[in-house]
Amino acid sequence: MLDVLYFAWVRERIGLPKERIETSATTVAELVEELRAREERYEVAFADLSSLRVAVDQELTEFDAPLSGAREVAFFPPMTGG
Amino acid sequence: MLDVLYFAWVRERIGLPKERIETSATTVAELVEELRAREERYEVAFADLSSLRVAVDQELTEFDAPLSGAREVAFFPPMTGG
Amino acid sequence: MGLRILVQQEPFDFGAECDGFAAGRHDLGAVVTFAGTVRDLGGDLRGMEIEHYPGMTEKALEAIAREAEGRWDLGEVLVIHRHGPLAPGERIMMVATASPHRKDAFEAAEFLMDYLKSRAPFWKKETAKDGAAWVAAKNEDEDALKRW
Amino acid sequence: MGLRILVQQEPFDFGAECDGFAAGRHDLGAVVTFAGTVRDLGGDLRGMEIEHYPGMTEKALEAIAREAEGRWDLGEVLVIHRHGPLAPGERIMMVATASPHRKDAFEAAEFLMDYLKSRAPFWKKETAKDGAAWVAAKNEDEDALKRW
Repeated sequence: MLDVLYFAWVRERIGLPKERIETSATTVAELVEELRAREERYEVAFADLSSLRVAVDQELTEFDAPLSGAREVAFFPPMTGG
Repeated sequence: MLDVLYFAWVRERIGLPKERIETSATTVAELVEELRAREERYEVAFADLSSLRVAVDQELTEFDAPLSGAREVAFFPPMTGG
Repeated sequence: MGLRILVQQEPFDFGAECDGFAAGRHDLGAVVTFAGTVRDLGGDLRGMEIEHYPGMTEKALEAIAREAEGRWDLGEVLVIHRHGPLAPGERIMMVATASPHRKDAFEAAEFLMDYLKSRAPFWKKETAKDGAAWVAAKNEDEDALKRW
Repeated sequence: MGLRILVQQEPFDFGAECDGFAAGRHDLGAVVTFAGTVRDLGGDLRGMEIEHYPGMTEKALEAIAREAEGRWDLGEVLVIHRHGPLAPGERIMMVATASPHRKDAFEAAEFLMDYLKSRAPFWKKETAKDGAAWVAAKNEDEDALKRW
């Protein structure tokens, strides 16, 4: 089981901040493919990966990162703090 | 008549902060030569011009600057504010 | 190095933080602070909402501060960043650095800001007269990281 | 550009100055401040005396600030510099810059400090246990000007 979190407009497009997912994906990219295949709102949210960032277990990483042992994956747009 | 001002260790070596001088010097360098010829304390203060700075009428300048029309010349070490 | 990181919804007192920062540290001659406020250029901004990623935010800020500590001679570092709703002109965040050397204090503060902008999980949404929109990241903010 | 320059013997309230600086200017999102304090590395400093050149000091500081105004997008600039006797840990001076852009605020503040160090007529004399001595200018301070 994996906690998947969404922030900012990714959260708004998907319509929820967090969900628990049963997955056999071994990389972030595989997880994204699974989510996109689910429903149109995921398809819309993940349409352009270059406009998204991903963190695995609260560390920024790349879409080809492995998911082995991961407990939490978060998707969000580029940060705009400061 | 020219007001000549001294600051920091230049002031201490010469022993006064300010004096009025009657001079026919046409450049700062000529004024320095006149002062050095006066007394040993001036000779000591002006021994190494590379360790001194000069301002004419409250603007930093060089030792070859002209004195025509100047009312105030100041000699001091490199600044150390901040 | 003394490190204090605050991620909070409440306002903070910029003046009091500046005043108290590195107080009593007579070995640190240089203090640099940066404060960011909710900017309203056109005069039609109603407010801003800042979302963040609780848990990751503090870790990311600490990692950025530790990186700065490794690069510059720093005695104290402070980072405060708010989330939630903010009004135009309100202070969003601040960083402060204290060092024996002014160059270190300046560079570390600018480094902290550049990394915080693009690597700490905060997102701004502005509400104006004609609706709300997420602030887009700027290419220049990503480019700013290349300097370091 | 709003410009405020104070050359004074009295202490100033760093926190209050930070707090009030560019207050109410909703167009300026970025504020950078620098404060310099009397540093006491070894613990045997008794105090410092700062001499300056009344008349020239204010002109030199204004010229430096006007130069910064021409180079960066600045909405407000503040420079405060004390003279006379100061104790270890006391604040000697501060600068503050406010801009719509953080890079402008940072660069202008660092520029002001670099020029103030070597071009504004202040001289520091330190008194320690074993006597008093004028602080020597550092080559690195003169070199810092080459960046601009």
